[in-house]
Amino acid sequence: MTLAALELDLEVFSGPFDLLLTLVLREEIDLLEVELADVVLAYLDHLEARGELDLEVATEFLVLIAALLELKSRMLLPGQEEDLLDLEPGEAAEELLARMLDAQRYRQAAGYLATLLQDESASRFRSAPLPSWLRRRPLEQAEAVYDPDRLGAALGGLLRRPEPISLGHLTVPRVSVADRLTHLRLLLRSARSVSFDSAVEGADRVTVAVTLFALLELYKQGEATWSQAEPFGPIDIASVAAAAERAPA
Amino acid sequence: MSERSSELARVLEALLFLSPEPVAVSDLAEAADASQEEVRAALAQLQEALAPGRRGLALRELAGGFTLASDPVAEEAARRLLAKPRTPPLTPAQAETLAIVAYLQPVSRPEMTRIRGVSTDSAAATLLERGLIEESGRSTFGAVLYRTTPLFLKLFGLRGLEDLPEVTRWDPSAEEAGELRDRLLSAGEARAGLGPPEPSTAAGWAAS
Amino acid sequence: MSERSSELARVLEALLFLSPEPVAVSDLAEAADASQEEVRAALAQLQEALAPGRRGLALRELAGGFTLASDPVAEEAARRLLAKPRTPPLTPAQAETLAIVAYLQPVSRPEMTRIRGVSTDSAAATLLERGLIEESGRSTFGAVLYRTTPLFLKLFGLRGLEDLPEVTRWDPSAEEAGELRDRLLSAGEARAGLGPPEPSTAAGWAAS
Repeated sequence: MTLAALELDLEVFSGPFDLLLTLVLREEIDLLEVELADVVLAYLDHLEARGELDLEVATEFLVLIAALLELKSRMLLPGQEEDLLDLEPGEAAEELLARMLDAQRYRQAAGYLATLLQDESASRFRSAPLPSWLRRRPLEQAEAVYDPDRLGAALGGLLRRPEPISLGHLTVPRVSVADRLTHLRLLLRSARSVSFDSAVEGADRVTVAVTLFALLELYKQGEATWSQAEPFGPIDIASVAAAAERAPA
Repeated sequence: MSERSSELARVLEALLFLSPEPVAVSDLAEAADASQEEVRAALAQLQEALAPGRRGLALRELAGGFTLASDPVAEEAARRLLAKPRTPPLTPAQAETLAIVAYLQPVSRPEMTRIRGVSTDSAAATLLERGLIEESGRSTFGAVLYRTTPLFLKLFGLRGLEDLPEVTRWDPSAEEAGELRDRLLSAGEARAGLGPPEPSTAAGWAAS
Repeated sequence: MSERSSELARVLEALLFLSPEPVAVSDLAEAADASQEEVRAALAQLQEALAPGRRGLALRELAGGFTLASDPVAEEAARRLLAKPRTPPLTPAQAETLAIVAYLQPVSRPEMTRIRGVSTDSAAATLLERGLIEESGRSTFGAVLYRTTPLFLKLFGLRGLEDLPEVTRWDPSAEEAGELRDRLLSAGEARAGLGPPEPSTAAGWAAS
C-alpha cells in the first residue's frame, strides 16, 4: 500500500491523500479549509479496514500530517511582522520537505548500522565463565569502592516531581470553546468591533485561553478578523460582516 | 603448524576458543565437516603451534575432549586484572534501583518499577549477579522481595544500614508529610503520567 | 612475532582470552606490570601473529579496548557447533531507534518518537533487553535518557563513538532533495492530469 491508496471524502476535497497533498502544496486548496482531524480519522479507518500496519507508510503519513498540522496552526495566526508567520508561496512544501528529510537522515544512518552489524556477524567473541582459580572473591577482600552519597542522591532524584501542573482545567472543563464562541458572536453582533481584553474581562486564565481558541475558530470560519499593533499590545477583534459593510461605503 | 596454519587447524582453534566447555573430536569433526582423522591431524598441528613458550594459550585434552586454556605464565597478571570483585561504576539505572532497595528494604520488583517509572529488570538482574542485592522472601501478594547484602555494605564502606546517608540532603520535598515509600511512589507516578516536550528538542526542530 | 613470542605478548594474549570484555591498554599495562608503550608494542606483535589467514583468532580493537575474536573462516562451523546465530539482525524500527540514540545520546524516548514519527517503545525495549542501549540518567523533566553501551560498540565493530561517520554524511544532496520534492509534488499529478511541476519551481527548490 502507498499513501495514494488512502481515499478521502472531506468537505473541501474528495480523492486520494497524495492528491490532496499536491493541491495543498500548489496552493490550489487552502489548507485552512481542510479538516485535518478528518484526514486522520480516514487514515485510522483505512488501517482498521486493512487490518495491518505498514510501518514505512505509517511513518510517512505521520510525518506528513504532523507537518501539515504545524503549518496550518501557523497560518491560523494572523500577523505580518514575524517572518516565520508569513508563509511565502512554496514555503509550505519546503517545510514539509525539511521534515521528511530529517526523518530520512536517521533512516539512512540506520541502514549504515545494519550493514556494520552484518559485516561483523562472522566475527564471534568468547563468552565463558572465569576459570575457578579466578573466581574466588572472598567477602573479606572486598573494599569500599562506592560512595554512599550516590544512593542518597539517586533517591532524591526519584523524589523529584515534575512541576505541579494544574490539571483542574482538564478534568473539570468549566468552559467550552462553544460557550466562548457564542460569547464572542454576541459581543460582535452588538459592537462589531471589540477588544480582546474586554471580551475576557474578569475571566480566569483557562477562560482566557479558551476564548483565544474560539477567536481562532472565528477567524478560520471567516467571521472575524483580529489585529494586534505590537507584541503584548491590545488585540482588536472586528466582525467580518462589519468590515464588509464598511468597504462599499 | 608453522606461521601459516591449515584452514582446518584455524577453524578448530576458533571453535575451541568459542566453546566454554571441552569439545569431543567427533563434535569438532561434524562441525568442521571433516573426518575424525583429519581433525586429529589438525589438532596435532595446533598442539605444535601452541607448544609451551610459544603463545599465550595452550591446547589441553581433558575427559570430555579438547579445550583451550591460558598459559600459566599469565596467572599473576590475570589475578590482578580479573580476580578482584567486579565493581564497575554503577549506571544511573543501577544506582536508582540499588537506592530503592537500600532505603526501602524489603521491597518488591513491581514497587521498584512503579517508583522508577521504567522497568528495573535488567538493573536488578545485574545487582543480583554482582551480589549487591538478594531475595528475602515474598510479600503477602507473592511478589519476591529484595534486600541488600553484606557485600553491599562492604563495597559502600557502611557498618550497617543505619549508616546510610540521610535522604533529606537531596530531598526536594522533605517538608512534606508522609512516609518515604509513599512519597517515592507518588512522585514516580506523577512522572510517569507526564511527558512534557523538552526544550532542547524544541530548539532542534526549530533549527532543522 | 615469529613462532616464539615475547613473554609480554603471551601474557596479553592469555589476558584477552580470559577477559569477557575488551580491555583498555591502561588496564593491560597495570595487570601485566608493564608500561603502556611496552603493552602497545606487544599488542602490535600479537596483531602480526594473528594477521588474517594465520590463526583461528584475530585481535580486534573495540569499545575502547582490545579483545580476541574468532576468524570469519570458522563462522559456518561455529554456527553448526554452537547451534545459534551470533546476533540476530535488527528490524528497521530497531535500527532507526538505535541510530537516533547513537547520534543524539543522551536522548529521551519522547524525542526518539518525535523524530521517527511513530512510537519507539517496543523497539527501545528490545534494544535495552539486547544490551545495545542503556539508561543514562534523567532529563530535567524526569524523563529517562538513553545512550549506547560498550556492547553496541563491540558488536558493530567500533572502537568508540568517534568511529561513527558524521551524521551530515546522510544529509541529502540538492538533487536528492529535488527528487523528493518532485515526488511530493507529482504524487497526485498524474491522477489529476496536472502535468509535471514547472521547471522554475524546481530550480527554486534546488537552491533552497
